[in-house]
Amino acid sequence: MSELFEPKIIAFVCTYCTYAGADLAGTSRLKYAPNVRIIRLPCTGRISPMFILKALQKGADGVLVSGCHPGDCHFTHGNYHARRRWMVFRSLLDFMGIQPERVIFSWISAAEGGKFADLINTVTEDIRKLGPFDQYKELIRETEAPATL
Amino acid sequence: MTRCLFSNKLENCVTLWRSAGYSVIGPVRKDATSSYAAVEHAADFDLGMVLPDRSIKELFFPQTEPMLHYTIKQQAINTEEFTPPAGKRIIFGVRPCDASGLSIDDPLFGWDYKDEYWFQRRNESVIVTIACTKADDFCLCTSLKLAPDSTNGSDILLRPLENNNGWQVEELTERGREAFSAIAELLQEASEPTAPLAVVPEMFNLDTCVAWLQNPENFESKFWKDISMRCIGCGSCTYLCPTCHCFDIQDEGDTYSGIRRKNWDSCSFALFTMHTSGHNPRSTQSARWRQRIMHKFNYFPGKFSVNSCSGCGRCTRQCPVDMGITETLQKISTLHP
Amino acid sequence: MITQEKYRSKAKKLLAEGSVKMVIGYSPGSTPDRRRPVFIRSFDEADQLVLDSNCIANLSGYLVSEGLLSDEKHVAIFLRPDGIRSINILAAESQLNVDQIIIFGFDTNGNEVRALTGEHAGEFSEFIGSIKEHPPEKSRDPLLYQIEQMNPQERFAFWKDEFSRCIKCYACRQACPMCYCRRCIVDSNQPQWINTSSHTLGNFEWNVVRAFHLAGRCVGCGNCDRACPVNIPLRLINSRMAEEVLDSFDHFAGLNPAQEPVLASFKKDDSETFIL
Amino acid sequence: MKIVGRHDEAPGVKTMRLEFQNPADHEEFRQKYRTGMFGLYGVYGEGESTFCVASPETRTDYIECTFRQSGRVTSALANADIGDLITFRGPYGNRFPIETFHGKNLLFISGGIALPPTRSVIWSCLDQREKFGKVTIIYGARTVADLVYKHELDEWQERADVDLVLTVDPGGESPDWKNKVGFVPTVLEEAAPSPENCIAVICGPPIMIKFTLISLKKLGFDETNVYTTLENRMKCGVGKCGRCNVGSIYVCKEGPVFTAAEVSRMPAADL
Repeated sequence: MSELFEPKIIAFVCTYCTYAGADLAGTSRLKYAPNVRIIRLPCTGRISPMFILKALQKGADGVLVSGCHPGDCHFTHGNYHARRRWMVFRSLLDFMGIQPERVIFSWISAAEGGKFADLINTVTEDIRKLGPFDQYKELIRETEAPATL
Repeated sequence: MTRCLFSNKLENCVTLWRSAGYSVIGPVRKDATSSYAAVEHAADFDLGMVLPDRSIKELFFPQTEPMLHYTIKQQAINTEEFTPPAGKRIIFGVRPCDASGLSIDDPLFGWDYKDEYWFQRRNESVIVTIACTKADDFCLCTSLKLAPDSTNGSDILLRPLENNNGWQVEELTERGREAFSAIAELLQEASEPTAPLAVVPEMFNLDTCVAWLQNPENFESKFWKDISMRCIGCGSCTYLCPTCHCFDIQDEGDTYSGIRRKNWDSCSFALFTMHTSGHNPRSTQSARWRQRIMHKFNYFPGKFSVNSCSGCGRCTRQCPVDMGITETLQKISTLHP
Repeated sequence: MITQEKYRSKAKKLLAEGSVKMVIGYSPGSTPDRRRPVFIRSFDEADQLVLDSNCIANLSGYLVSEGLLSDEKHVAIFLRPDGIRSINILAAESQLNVDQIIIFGFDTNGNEVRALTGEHAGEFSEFIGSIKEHPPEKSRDPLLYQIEQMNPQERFAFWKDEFSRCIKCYACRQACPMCYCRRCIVDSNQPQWINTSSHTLGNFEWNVVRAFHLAGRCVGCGNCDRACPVNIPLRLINSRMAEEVLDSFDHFAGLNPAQEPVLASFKKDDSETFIL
Repeated sequence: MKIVGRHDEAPGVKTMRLEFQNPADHEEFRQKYRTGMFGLYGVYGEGESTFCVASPETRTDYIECTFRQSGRVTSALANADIGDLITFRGPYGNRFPIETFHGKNLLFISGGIALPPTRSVIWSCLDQREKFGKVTIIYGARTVADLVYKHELDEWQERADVDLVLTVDPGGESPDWKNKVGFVPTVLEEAAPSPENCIAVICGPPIMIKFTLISLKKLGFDETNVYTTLENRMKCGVGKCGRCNVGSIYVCKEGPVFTAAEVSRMPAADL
């Protein structure tokens, strides 16, 4: 039996809500899967689909995008714009054959440390079940450039 | 009586060549396009088409290829240069224009610094050309002083037989002779007549055009603006052209390891010549189209004594706005020199 | 023929009286069934104009060529309904001023060509609205259904195969009236978001990015699809995205010159079923 | 190559001193390098960038290069520290035929970030000062801050055997600016150096070269005594990739140094 597959997941989070939520999870000593690398951004509105593609290009097995609940955006409506963008981008990825389970979107507020820990655990388990993103990694191998995450 | 290769022996040829260590490549139609690609069986060849959509250039000068790999550890940089995979290959069913395209680019890749990638592949490839019996509205080899049975760049020329059941074999080079000695047992002496060659009308008088292009006064002619007004500046004419050879060098990787690649590039792109300062020597599409024409029919021959166009017509055939070398030179040939 | 004559004489009239500086239309191409874009600047050239069912290309991209409209003079242009939608989007994105554009609208049905009523972009809004409500039958590509039937792995394999032959000539981008950026994302290298090399990954990334940038903006004119020298079915991706914005946000690109771009606007009650 | 020194010249402009790591490469460079040649400086993962070797042919223990940080490669170079390794390919291209300048007066005209190639020639000549006649340097930049090699400018200003004229574009002067204000061609015409037995070397942005050539003509300079460098965008450096073409000339092979006579035969609009 081969070793348990440990997925590499990149999380793009907004600094005001989800990052603070992650902080809360940490200070509350909640345990969650160590597979996620968090990248903090000012707002979900700043999270360009380019980021998601770049994460995949560098060998991520899954990408998590998370920010403030609707109505809570520090910049009033950054997350509303992001929501539309994700809707379209998600269906584009789906149409291209990238399972929607690999690119996950969520709202997590600064108070939701527990939700953050749970979500990370669920997402990690889901992607573990899906297995490594071999089809994409095959493309990366062809380029002969390294995928270093 | 001449030596002939009959179509029904082609499968045996492919088998023999493959067992003699050649990989066999030929015109293949796959999905919605056609190109020169590796085959395992003669049945995979599509020898009926006028010309594959993609030119033979990519077998010698791929659209992207590694130049070197690098790894960086602390204070040491290690690089490993890429060498193209070695291996003899036979490219069967090449069109004379594509073969000529290769010989046109030889001096460019060979002057001063010798491009090993190009020449290694050239030396390991046997070009088996089939003379054309079919042409379409876009073919213009005759206008370039070439012909449907030109031998430039070919190692073997095959002339189709009248009954469309085989070809007369004309060995042109030692490399070709060697490749065909592997299938000597399959060749037969026969006296069947060859099929008439394709009729390719001459679209313009090349000498008139060249004279016009060489006149420095015409460099700033209004003609260039008018002709290129509808050019949208995509690179498809240059990318499908068997002789266009511009490239770009790009790094992919990070601070620890990665690869340096050589990619096709095109003089049609605005960024091709853009300086760091923002100054662009060829800042308009008309300047870029002028460069392409001038380069092919004035500058390149000035340097290497051969026009950088083999008359395949791909530039016009696939142009999204129906431009191309034919139209431009046709119009030039009607202007006063 | 009647439509062609009608527009020829209209072009002559407008050019002669100086109310437009140029007419962008079609002229005969290098083969009988090809048409090439032509720029008519004086009335005696107007007889070069042809109009028939072979006039397919969406010419609206020429309107945003550098400097063409900056003198505030008027330009007339032959446009199909999708071309009119394109200039509506360009106007909505502040790329041009529709008042400067005289539309020679036409549509084809088989070999038949008919003129569309109207001259300015705004006058076609109702007509375009009717296309939204009643899309022409059989307009959905059968391949779309096939792709939707596939599982993700098969879909990925399908696109990988298609994109593996992309040569990154950027004909899709250059032919597209919506791709007017002075510097395309793929030409920006600080940071280099997507690979410029034409290996399958680079091709995949390029096509995904372009499709995303066209989501909610593509009118399905097919310029990219026809321009692709290696015949990648780009229309499928773009029309899938158009369906997505229509289903999710009831957005039909290019309804009128004042329409808000779909990804630059939002509603508080947009669907978010996919968000955890 | 190892970076052994680096300092800021002007906003965004840096000079780096590089030393060879491999003695064989160094020897080859010593043999080949003549002033006017250029190299491709690179950082793996980012790419290569072309600029001249700013150090003179009389000082080949090291290479100095000066560049403006603007793109992907130059940013990576600018971020490199002393002790870091970068790559160098070259020297490529042709040279200024300095030995034919012996016994003649020299006029150097330069603008902005184009002083580095001129400086290579200037030092090559000043290091064997006795072989040349009068040396005049006219150097202009957009603003006082944009002048590069400020310490060397001071040195030249103090030398009795060098005539240095500094200028900045109108509006670019600082309150304590004591030198000239005006565009290089104008300042050149004011200075009116004699074309008699004089070689002129011009480096600058294309627009400056264009107008300076006109001014030189006015002053009576013969086109064959005027040298300039055309530094086009380059990638391969070996006459293949096609982007440095001006007419049938591959600037990377047959240039970058040309006489004004040669330049006048090139299709002007492509410069």
